[in-house]
Amino acid sequence: MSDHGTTHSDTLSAGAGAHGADSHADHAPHGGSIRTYIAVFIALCVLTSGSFMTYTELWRTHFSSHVGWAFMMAISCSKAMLVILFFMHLKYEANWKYVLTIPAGFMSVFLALMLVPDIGMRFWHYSHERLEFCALPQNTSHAAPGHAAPPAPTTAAPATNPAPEAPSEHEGK
Amino acid sequence: MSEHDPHQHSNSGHSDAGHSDAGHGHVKLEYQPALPLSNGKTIMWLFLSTEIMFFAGLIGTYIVLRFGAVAWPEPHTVHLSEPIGAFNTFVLICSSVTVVLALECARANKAAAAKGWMVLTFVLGCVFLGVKGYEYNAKFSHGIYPKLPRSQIWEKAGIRYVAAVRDRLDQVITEISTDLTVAGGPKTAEGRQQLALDTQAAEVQKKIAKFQADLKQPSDKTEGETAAANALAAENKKLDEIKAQMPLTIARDLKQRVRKVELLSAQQPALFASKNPALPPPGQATLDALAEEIYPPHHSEFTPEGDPHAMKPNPPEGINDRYPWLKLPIKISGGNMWASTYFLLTGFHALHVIVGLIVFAIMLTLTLNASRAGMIENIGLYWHFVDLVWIFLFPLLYLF
Amino acid sequence: MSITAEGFHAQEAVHAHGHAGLGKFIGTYVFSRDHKIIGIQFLFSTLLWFLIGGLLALGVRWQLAWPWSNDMPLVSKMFFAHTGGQISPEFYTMMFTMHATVMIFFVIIPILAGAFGNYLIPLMIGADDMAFPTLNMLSYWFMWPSFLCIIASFFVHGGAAAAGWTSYPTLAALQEASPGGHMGQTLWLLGVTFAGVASMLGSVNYMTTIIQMRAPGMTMFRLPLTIWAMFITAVLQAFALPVLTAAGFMQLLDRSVGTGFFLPDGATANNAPYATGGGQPLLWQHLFWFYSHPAVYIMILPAMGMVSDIIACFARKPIFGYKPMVYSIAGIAGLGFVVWGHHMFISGMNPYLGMTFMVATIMIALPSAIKVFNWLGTLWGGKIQFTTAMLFAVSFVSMFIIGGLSGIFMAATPIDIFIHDTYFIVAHFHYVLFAGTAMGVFGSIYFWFPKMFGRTMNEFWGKVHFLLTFMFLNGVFFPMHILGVVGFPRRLADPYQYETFHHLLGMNRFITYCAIGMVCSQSIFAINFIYSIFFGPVAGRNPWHANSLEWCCPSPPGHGNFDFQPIVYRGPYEYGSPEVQTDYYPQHQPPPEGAAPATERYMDG
Amino acid sequence: MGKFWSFVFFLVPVLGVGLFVVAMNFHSLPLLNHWFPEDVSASGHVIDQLFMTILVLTGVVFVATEVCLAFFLWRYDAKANRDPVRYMHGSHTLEVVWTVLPAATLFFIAIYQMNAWADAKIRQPKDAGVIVEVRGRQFEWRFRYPGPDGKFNTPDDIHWDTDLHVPVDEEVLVHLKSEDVLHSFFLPNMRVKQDAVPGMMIPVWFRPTKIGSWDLVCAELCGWGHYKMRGRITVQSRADFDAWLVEIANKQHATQADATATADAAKPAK
Repeated sequence: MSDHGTTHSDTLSAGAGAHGADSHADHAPHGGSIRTYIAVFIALCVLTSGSFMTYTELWRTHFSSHVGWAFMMAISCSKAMLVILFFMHLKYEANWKYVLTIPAGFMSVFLALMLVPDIGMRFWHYSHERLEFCALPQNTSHAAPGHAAPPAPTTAAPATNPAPEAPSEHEGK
Repeated sequence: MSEHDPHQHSNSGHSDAGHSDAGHGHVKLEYQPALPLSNGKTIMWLFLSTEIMFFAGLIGTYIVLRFGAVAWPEPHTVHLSEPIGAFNTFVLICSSVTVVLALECARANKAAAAKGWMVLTFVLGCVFLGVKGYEYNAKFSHGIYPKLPRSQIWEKAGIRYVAAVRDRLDQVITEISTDLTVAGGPKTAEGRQQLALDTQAAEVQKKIAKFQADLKQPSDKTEGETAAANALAAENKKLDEIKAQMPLTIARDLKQRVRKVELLSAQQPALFASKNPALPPPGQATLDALAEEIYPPHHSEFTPEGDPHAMKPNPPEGINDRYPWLKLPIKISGGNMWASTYFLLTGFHALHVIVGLIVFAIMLTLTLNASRAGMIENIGLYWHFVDLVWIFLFPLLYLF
Repeated sequence: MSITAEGFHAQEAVHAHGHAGLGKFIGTYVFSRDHKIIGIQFLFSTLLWFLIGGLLALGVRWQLAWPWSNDMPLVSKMFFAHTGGQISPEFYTMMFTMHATVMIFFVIIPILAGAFGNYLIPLMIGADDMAFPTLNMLSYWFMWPSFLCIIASFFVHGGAAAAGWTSYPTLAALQEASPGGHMGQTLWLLGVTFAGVASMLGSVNYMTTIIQMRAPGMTMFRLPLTIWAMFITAVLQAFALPVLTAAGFMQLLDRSVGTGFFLPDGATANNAPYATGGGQPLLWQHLFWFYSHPAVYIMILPAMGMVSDIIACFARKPIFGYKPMVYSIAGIAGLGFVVWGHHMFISGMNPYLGMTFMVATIMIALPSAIKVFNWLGTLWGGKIQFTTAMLFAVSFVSMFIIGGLSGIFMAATPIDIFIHDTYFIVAHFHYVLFAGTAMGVFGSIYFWFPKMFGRTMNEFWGKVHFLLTFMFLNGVFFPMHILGVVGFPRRLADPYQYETFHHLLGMNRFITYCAIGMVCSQSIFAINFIYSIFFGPVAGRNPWHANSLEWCCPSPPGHGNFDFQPIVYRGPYEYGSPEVQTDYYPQHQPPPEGAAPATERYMDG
Repeated sequence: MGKFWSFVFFLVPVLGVGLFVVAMNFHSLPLLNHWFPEDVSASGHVIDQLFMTILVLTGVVFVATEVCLAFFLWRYDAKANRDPVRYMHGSHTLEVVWTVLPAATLFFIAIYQMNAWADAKIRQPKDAGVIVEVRGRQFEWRFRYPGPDGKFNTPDDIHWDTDLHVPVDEEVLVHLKSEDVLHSFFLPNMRVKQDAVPGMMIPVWFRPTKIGSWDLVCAELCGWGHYKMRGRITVQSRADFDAWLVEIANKQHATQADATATADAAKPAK
């Protein structure tokens, strides 16, 4: 396909025509040099040890877990960007990279986000029976007004119906 | 799926205006210039975007379940070791570098060097899997895995938990006792071991009896007696050793445990009398004590004022540590959900690693010169993606 | 334009030449890497499954018309002897579960993307085959484990899956909860996963082919709408399907290993031990519909594309608003990703989330409306030829209007409270999927049959088939709206025990009579189809005088498709162009000497 | 033949509208009573009216497009039509018009019904006359009233099954739960439907306005016996309801006493 390197204007992405034709003539090694790879490798190692730092007591004594999460996610994203840009050569590719990667990235984040109000906050709606089974909520302060905060399970007597010795009693007919 | 790619690539790479096999059409067709990519690379990127969605489904599930859960176990409770995870991250990063170096060498037509880097990549991938296997084993050996029927890991110690423990103990006792009496020999490994040990013990006992008889014989109290006495002592010791190994002993111990549970029920009638709502709720402390006896949590709480080195180097052993074959239900808050997501995410990631390794193994049989550069690039893209997934999995699973 | 009469057997002769023997036959017709053979393999397989799915539907209808009757003709004695000839409630749940599964995963999706996608994409864009022929072959053969799983599930202990095609946990995830909950449900999940892998392999291949292998001059905006629809469908599949695959694996693990993704603590059924999962049943619904809502567009977009081609061809007029058509396909696909929650309005989902999903859902009616108006615009001022293909295509438009409009009721959350899970929704999706897609597929079969087999189908019997199908399908599905308004719930083996629905038996009998008629009238199609393959009148290269590229190669096309290098000069809908004498102007036909370059004409200047 | 086929397509709107008109009329044979079941709730008419609004709106579009379609088929039949083909590729004006108009209408519809949705699912009533816990299980409905102390999970809870009793003209707040699989709490006459999800407590509310007895339907597939998971709802006057509650409470205490006695008798034997 690259034989047609001179006319790229008709591609899926309207913008794909913008890149210079000559930069992609043939499969010229358009990756970085070995030196770049080594630099990226070192950066990745440094970043990894950075996120590993959150494991040490020094970090834990100074920062709350939320800060740690944000920090680690930031580090992960930077690492991912490094890998994508240099190892996967996306830095050197034409504009098709946006068409292909942005929708996928967007959709994956969107999926997780849309699940949050329903699944990620679901323990607001736990039934009494379910709370009986699960451990104490770690922080009930999450519960917003308007949503019933889960009742503390230990204060209530066990459900009247289920009996551990005889689950068969549960059977319908 | 990715392993199709390298094969495809050879006849549909950038010289794919037509298909090379002879009988294929009369006309070699030309095409409208499109993306500046080979077909192989195009489909690899498209495939990777489907993979992004696949892992988005899995990781998204983990995130929402985790933050929607009321409790989540500490890494140490579930025997998760951050340094090992960090080491594996390092291994994968290295393999990413080696594969990209293999590509550079192949592009420069340095086939031998390319092959060398490729071998290194393969080895690193295997190391990753090995470490993963070691980690899995650490979980399995402590009974941390999802299991049917769904009673392995419990959120908290409650009356139903006690019931599950008792059910399991009953089951074990029945298994062992039926196993020992069943015609045609025992079915389980424990049973067979038991039988073998029984036979051994019987033989040793016979010997002991003989020695004892010998000793009673009036004889010249010479070396013979001392030797016999020594031999007797040795045999007695052997017997003790055998007995120590005997599952029957364990079963006896088990029965003691069961009795303990029953004693508990006598002391704490409320624990088991769930039907009577008039009684006060069962003492959570008692239940927790029981749960801790079976599977003590491996505390790793860092507190600002506490000494970080207070983390117990040798965490206390519970019944489950001493007798792993008992497979008693254990209590880990949020443990089942943790085990489900952990094994799901790492399992699918490991599957991807295995697929990559298979392709690497195939590649190692080829000469990796410039003509294979496209192929290496494609498998490299896949391998970097696998690395990418791990970059997110490591902090999410180990450090959060 | 030379029209050579090249029959079906000509191709065989080419292949048979010098290579007699079984191995060659298998290589050519069984494990073929030729996209045309694969497309036809998909077509035959899916038509066979269509029959199975239809018969399952008849079983469901029979139970609703004559509940617990023990005198079903033939079937009672053959299959239900152990229950005294009655359909057992267990079997009833299996029937509708498998009807939906078969129709969705084994008929509609593979017949559109697998059969027509495979057959038409390379031909219409001017390629000699798919970009990856072997991958393409694999995508067909990956369907087979899936077929086998589904077939086998009828014969395993406990029977087939019986948790609905949506496979909602905890009913589907707790082995003890349903009779088909043991092996049947597991096989179901495996089958769907395999079908998913097959679709996924297909879709990345289609995208690569469409992006990379277009004939010279075939710009993206000269592609026939069929190809646009196939392209967007492939995008939908590539993005949505992996999520279902992930969810399917999770449910499989819940069932077989004991994880708890979809099982809350304490869930139990039928003496099962308490689940200690900590999971969320609603999570499955989210993940499932994240795929399955885009999947309903996967199930109709290709039909929309093909119908557009057929309508333009037989109205002898350029398609009205080509670009708006393309944009509306893309719009449907884009919006299709953000509306899955409308399947879950009453599922216990966060009601605020319901509101956002409602707005998105109602807005998705917009691109559909634009498409309908454009089809009407295409018909307006044309010279309409009433061929069988055209009749089916027009009926697609007519029926899609009904299906689309009834969707607005469901999208309206307060109304959905009442009509959710009633026959109103059954009517809605059958209007879209059967009266819409299936009619579009029939039309496409009549339209592209000459290209596939070199012969044309009988027009008279085709029209009889159309008339009967059209009448009966409206007889079956239109009254279901009324049932839904009464609140008649779906998936109920015997709704008449409820006082509220007691009087609806008569209407259900009417529906069943029509359903029997509809299934029977398909025999006309079957006979016409098989007869025409062997004895139909031989068709030339371009029997319909159509424009797109597939009509310029022999019928059926040989290996490699084109016997000359096609070069594209214009869009595919230049019917009635003043530039040429004929009323059609094929894409590859060079413009006459000295002619002014073609410009697109619009009503408003 | 063109005329014939256009007539066939013309029949679609005619028969379609005809069927709805006949069904809508309560006393027209043969579709006697083939419309919404009797509305006995305070807010059911909102849903019915919304339905009718959308029915009219979509009905107009339906008839217009279908008639257009049939007319074009009639008018532009190749055999009869002598006019030349209108060679054109579309119209920007028309596209804009038929994008903006439906968009505005659809957006209006979406906004128009938000209030009804909020009333049905979001704005939980504060003045509930009775709170009852409804639990679905394979394959029956179970109900629990909080008893005199007004709290659930206490010894004086009153249990009942299959037939849900509620007082008339008072807001009924249901705590909907499931013990095993998904069920759906569907009261056709109250225009109420809500899935019951294991592990969740979902509030549902309605206000019955008429004394009588109606169906309680399970509307979500819950296994092979889904069809027989049949319940009833009985709406009573407040006095009758209270009397009924006392009656079953007494009955239950008697049975409980029996059960405790039996259990006590059984224990020493063990």
